[in-house]
Amino acid sequence: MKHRGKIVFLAGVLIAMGAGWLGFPRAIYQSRPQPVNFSHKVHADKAGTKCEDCHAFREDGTFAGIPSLDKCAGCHAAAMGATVAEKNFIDQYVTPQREPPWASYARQPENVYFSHITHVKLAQVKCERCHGDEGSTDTLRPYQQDRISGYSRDVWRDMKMDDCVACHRQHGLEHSCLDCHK
Amino acid sequence: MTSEKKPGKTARYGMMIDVDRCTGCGACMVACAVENNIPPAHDGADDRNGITWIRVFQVDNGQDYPNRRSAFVPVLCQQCGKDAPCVAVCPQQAVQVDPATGIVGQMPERCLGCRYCMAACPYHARYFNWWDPAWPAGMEKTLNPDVAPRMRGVVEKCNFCHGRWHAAKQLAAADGHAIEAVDYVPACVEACPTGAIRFGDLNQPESAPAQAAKNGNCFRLLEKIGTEPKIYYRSKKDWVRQIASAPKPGQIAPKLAGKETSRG
Amino acid sequence: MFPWNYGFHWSAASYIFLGAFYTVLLVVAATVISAVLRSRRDLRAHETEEIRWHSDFHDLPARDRVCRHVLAGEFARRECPNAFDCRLCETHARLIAAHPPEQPDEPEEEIFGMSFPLDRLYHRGHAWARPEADGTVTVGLDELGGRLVGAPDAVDLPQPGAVVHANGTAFHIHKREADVRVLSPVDGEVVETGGTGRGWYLKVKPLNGQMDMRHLLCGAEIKPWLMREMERLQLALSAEGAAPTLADGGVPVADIAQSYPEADWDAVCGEMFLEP
Amino acid sequence: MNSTRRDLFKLVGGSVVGAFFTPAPWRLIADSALWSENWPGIPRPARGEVRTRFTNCALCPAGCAVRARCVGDQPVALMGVPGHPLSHGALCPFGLTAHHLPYLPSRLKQGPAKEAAETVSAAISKCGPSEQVAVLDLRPGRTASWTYRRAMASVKNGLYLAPPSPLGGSAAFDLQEAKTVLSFGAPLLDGWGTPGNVIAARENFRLIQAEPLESRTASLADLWLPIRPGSEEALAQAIANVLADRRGQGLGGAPADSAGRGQGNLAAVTGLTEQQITSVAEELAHNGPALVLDGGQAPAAMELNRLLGSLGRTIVARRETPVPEAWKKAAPVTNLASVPDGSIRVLLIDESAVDGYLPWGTIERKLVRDNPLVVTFAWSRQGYGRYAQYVLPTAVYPEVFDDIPPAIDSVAAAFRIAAPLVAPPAGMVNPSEFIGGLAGLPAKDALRERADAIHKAGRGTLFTYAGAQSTAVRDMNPDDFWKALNEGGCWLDAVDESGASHRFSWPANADDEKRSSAPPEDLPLVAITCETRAAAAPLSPLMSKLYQESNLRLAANHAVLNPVTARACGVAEGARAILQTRCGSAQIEISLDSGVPPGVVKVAAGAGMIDLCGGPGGHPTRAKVVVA
Amino acid sequence: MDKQYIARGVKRCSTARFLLWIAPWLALLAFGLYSAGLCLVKGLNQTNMDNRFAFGLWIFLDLTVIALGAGAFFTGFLLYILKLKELSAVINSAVVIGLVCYSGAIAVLAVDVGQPLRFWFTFWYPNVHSMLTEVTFCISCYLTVLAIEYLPILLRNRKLRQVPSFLVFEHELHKLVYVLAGVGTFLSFFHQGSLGGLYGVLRGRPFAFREGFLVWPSTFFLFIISAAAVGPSFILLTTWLVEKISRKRLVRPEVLQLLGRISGLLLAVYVLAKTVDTLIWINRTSPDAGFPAAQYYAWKPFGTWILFAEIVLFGMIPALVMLTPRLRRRTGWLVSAAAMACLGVALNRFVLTVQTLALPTLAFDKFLSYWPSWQETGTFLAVVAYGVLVYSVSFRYLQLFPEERELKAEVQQEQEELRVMAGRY
Repeated sequence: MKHRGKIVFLAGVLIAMGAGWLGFPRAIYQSRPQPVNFSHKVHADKAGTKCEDCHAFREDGTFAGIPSLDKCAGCHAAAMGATVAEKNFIDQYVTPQREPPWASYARQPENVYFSHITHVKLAQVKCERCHGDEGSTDTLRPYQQDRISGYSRDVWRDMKMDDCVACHRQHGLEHSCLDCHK
Repeated sequence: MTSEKKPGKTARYGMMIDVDRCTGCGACMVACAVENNIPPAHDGADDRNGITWIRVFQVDNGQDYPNRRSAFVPVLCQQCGKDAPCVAVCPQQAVQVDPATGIVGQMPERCLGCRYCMAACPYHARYFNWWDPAWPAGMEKTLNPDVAPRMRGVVEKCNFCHGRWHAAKQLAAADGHAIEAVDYVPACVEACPTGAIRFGDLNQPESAPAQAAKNGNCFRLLEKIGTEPKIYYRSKKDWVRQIASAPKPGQIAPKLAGKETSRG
Repeated sequence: MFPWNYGFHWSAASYIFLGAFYTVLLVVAATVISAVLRSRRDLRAHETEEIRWHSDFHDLPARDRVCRHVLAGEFARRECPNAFDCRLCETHARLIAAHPPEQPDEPEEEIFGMSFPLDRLYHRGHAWARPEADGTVTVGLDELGGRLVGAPDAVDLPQPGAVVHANGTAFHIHKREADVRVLSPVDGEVVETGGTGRGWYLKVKPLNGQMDMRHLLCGAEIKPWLMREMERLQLALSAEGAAPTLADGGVPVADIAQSYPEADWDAVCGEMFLEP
Repeated sequence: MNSTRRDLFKLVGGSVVGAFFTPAPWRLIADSALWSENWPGIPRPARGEVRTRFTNCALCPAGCAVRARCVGDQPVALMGVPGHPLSHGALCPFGLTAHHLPYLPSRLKQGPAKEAAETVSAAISKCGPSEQVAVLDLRPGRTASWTYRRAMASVKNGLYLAPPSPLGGSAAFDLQEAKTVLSFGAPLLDGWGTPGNVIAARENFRLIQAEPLESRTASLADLWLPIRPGSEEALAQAIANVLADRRGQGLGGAPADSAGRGQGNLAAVTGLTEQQITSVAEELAHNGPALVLDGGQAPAAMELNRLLGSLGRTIVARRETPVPEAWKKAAPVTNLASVPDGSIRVLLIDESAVDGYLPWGTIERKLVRDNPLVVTFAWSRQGYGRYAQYVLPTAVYPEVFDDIPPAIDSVAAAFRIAAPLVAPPAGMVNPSEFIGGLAGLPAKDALRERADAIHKAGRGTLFTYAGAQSTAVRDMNPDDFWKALNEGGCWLDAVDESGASHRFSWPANADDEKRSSAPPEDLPLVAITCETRAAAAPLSPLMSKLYQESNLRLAANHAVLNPVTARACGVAEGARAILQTRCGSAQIEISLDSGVPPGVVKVAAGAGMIDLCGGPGGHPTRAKVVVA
Repeated sequence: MDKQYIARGVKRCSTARFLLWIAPWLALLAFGLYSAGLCLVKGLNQTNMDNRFAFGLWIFLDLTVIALGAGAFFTGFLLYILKLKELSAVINSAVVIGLVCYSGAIAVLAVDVGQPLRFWFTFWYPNVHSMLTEVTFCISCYLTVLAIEYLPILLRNRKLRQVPSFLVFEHELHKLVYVLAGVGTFLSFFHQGSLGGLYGVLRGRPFAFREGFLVWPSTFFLFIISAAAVGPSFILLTTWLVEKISRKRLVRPEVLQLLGRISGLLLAVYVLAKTVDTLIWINRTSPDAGFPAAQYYAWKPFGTWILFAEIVLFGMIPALVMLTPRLRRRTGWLVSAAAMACLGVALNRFVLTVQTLALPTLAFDKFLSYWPSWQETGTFLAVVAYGVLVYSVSFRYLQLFPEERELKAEVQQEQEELRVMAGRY
């Protein structure tokens, strides 16, 4: 058996590869489900709402992000449809006046000063440009968080600094770190 | 390092500090700390390892009582306009000049904490986080959302209240205005009760610093080093204007010499 | 570090700086890799033993590296350039051609009361080689070597079929704290193994027909060589704090190891068997 | 085919090599660096809607207008209100950081309110005929003060005590009018009156500061007279003499110098030359209208104002802020000094709003010998809580709902409310409710009553910050008026046209230690307190920037000596030493400064230090420094 | 019993004695690791450094240690590039010293930075204009090179070379070691230089600021020369020390003298260059920045004496001693001259680091003093202990001085002859 050494070595390589490519990406993220099985699709189609209707700007220009409970309660004080999700939502949150513990997929790190209004109003950037088709999904993916850095997976995937920089470069708006960092 | 592309409308923010008006109350120092989420002193911290982006020094004419005359000089990052000593030395580009504003920026999240920039800065305007930032229970609610708290082991310094600049830009965007060179004032300027600190764009000839640059009573610290600071000081008193130049061992005020704190 | 890193700029500075950096990395990596490849090649070519002997030879004290012709008195001083492999040595060839070593008349040399039969050739590592009628070569320890190790605690011999190389390891001998390898006088394939009792250790079949033995000592060369060996032994023993008894022509006892219990036997054997 | 150690090595080696071709190691390195960005313990500031709210600072009687930047409902920054008629947009460091006060670690969280109430009423009922029940109000003139007075009027042997105030509250200094200001150690540029107002007026007057130390005010004054400690009286006298001579007449009503010293001696006492004194006097006389301010040391300084004819010009009468008729039946304001010693059985101290601490010694003397009952309402134990049986926690600004009396330099009467920016925690005690309760006063919203009374009077205007505009009160209805006040509005009285009354009540001197010309051997030094603001107000942790992380202000329990003096006392830079006075001793840390006059100990005021060395503007106290 | 690990024919003390020798160093190492751990876990507040004394004991000693460790690259350069064969007697020892110094320095730096987890930022986002970037790259590359250079020495261990593949690899690598020596020279050259540049470029610190050539201030070159000068001195010193401690002859005196001569020569060059540089600085550079040079030395205790000590006392004098053949032949003179040279360079590094930071730059600054905390000192002592341990172990089990066996034999021979003679008469 003259290639034994080589085979053992290769076995080691394969084991490591398997662990690194298949096991690790799962292990590094801890995922937790969203509190409510919310369907952007339904709201977009049935209620015919646009993103800004719920994800609104405040008058001081800051972005409200995920709407607070009273916004939802505005329509869902009583069940409008017959879905279980809605019923649970009303029972668990609306009635007891409890804010759902939403997890924001796109929450940037603390040291980033991202102004939605500058991008949306001024630069006319479409929501989809960064958030993808989140607005047309029928169900909320579980929120995945990097165990070590604590950042959301989405930020890692397609909202990295390099992605911001790429776009800013395109438009000749890349001056310095201070543009976006606080 | 900054990008080669220059923005459409650039500013060169600077300050004019009237030493004769400064009462040394310290409003600027606390306002700065409030604005920029600078933690309170860790016990054991002192004037040599505390964090004060702007610090008011009491200077005097070196005479004894009753001829002693004192003045108060707020010293913050001088925002050097020409080869700033701290920019070139940073090994990992954590320090950079923003061409749009002329502000010398410090990136805590990029900083390695080697403190080379602190050794390089002749104005001692850079501060190191020797301790983990800590606020009394509940007080973290009063932190400013426009500024990220820094972590232990990194260098930080005045950046002309960049959080306010961001906020001003966002507000301008909300009103649909252009967001380059928005007008805003840093916290110390707004807080100074006597209006001794005035902020402006050196590119605009009517701004206070631009005026100061032409005024005979105005001076900048260590001009001969050639770093072109953007902070101008003004005083009618000759002995106060002396602080612009290098220290003179003979004239070192007994108090300052006396205040020398030996460590360890 | 790479063009796609944020903050990278194509500037003269980065060309020079990173250029130098990557060159250095490249050179260092290349050096290490080539060293690895060369050593793989050597291992493949079974040059281990040769390399070992060369580095051993290089480590020998200068006075142990002298040419055999210095021993014969043909040179005042000369250091062997071929690591005792005279087969490659023109000087040796020339000298041999000039005046071949004359054979003393009596068949056996008696030196310091040790017998050195002349029917065999001697290696400077105290192994002898005796060509047999059947074309094989018998390898054994000469008398001095034998007395050094006396009755060895253990001997590990190569398996029949193994190949030994001239100046390569023939077999290992353990004695007290000493663990020495005996250099093989000849190249060849081991066909049979002997032992201390049988007076020889290996029978070796030449790899290619006949056996070249020019590098081995024979005839008149033996005496001066042995005299020198005795000096060395004396030095080695004195160095190891043993009272040297040989200076005044004393005959070494059958088992020297036993008679110098306080000597660092490992060092002594290493010295005598040319293993620094 | 058995596996050897060699195989194991190969396997490990292989996996190591393999690992480098997976994202794992690189990602771990990157993540660990990112982890250092949100290191455990680094707080994440809450985000939310940014609002602006207005209120008035209740830390000192200046009552500066405050513009609060709130995220959601939480104030994250306080700033002044530009264009405000009183505070002119200025805010001092204490005011700037006041939104931290609710979170002070040293803050008092709860206290035995019920138990205290019972004990007090029991003690009151047990009071003997000569024994008195007193409320010590450290900030008189508030609505709460009226409640106390009403309560004390109805309580047996009730007494309402207030610390001596320079003008007895019925008049004000008008800096705008003054051309020349002579200040006897008044910290004019370091928190005196309404800082914004002083700064606004500063352009127009020439400032002469007579003070032993080069205080902040002295260093920015046009002229600093470095007088000997405690020689204010003499200087005032000398100046008065010069003024009198210029009129070619005797000193008239001016109190004759008890020591009957001539001008030369007076000059010698002050350490100035006669020329200096004369020139100052000349300046006061010529460059009028003049104003003489008094740090509290020299009643004679007030006499100078009379001689200079400042009364009615730079010192003007101020009308009382209207109060409901029903309140008029109230106990009079009694000066603590005029209370007979050993007569107070029950003392209730309102520390929730402090203008300046009185040395405990001066209060203690008035208490009955056998176990008097002292209850104090405070945010921490650091004040009189150290001596009281009960310390009841009060809300601290910006939680309090209280009004601020007009400052000493506000010419017109004013009414502004410190509207709470954050809700006080549970368990806080409201002093006026507590004391009102003792007297069985109807628990009504006194502030609202007062506001209505003001509105009924119909005088003056209301300044609202949001639009920075003034509206005449008579054009508003009571509810809008009240609402505006609660949003930080400020009512300003119309200036009084009817000629001002010139009778002022000089503060009687509540200090027994009269200037002894010859220093006693045992106490060779003079202790002068500075940084008195720090003693009065609770300090935000961020004040460490001024007191600890820089040498800008002198931290509590620090003292500065002239190197010569230090050598005499045998102490060195940074040394720990003991400061001794008649009232006790405390440990101090020494630093040296040749700018401090020899023979003087400059100490930072703190509640404890004030007990030791007398309050701000108290007479310089004899002291000595010994090595710890 | 570890006899079979020790090379044949050389004497080493018994295992017990060896353990006895390393025990205290191990203890010191443990203590040092503890203090370093404190600095890493609790943060740099454990040190007495502060915003004004941003650099302290660590940086000063790092610079010194690196300068002393320069012997490794310079000896390698002389031996493999300039072919000074005699130096092969000390090259192994030099490599070990270099390895110890560099690895130790890096270890301390890792504690010194506030965010060690971000060390790789310097490689990933390098600012190529910063001297510190140059330092980081050079130091890490050169450490790698040293490690590789150490391999052959390690693999020549008697036990390890039993393994054929080790034996062969050592053999082949040793044949290529001159390449590494060349690379090492290049790296170390720039490393020493950029360490000097580190301070020379600080235009904000006119006391340290120097003009220079292209991007490199004069200190860049001064550091290179001084390091090259003191490197051999340090090797001389250590070799002498090891000989004293182990009571053996390890190298021939000629080798030490050669080292001394080289050291002296370069030291002389350094002193000359340093003098010229100082003159230019006093008369032009510093005054141009508004700082009359004289006033630096008015801040006690840093008087002009420090300048004198640096250039004359610990520069010129040892240079002359080592250049005078008669004195050089006297071991006492040679060794003390080498020691003085080392001290001189240490002093130079001290002045550049500590004095630079102590001196005020603003009119209202104070002159500051600084004293390291026990954690700082401990952390550094760990490096010293680590160095001694690595060297002791290497000395015991590896052949740091190839001539040792030969010298031993010679000694015997002499004794033998003496004995024989004695026997004759």
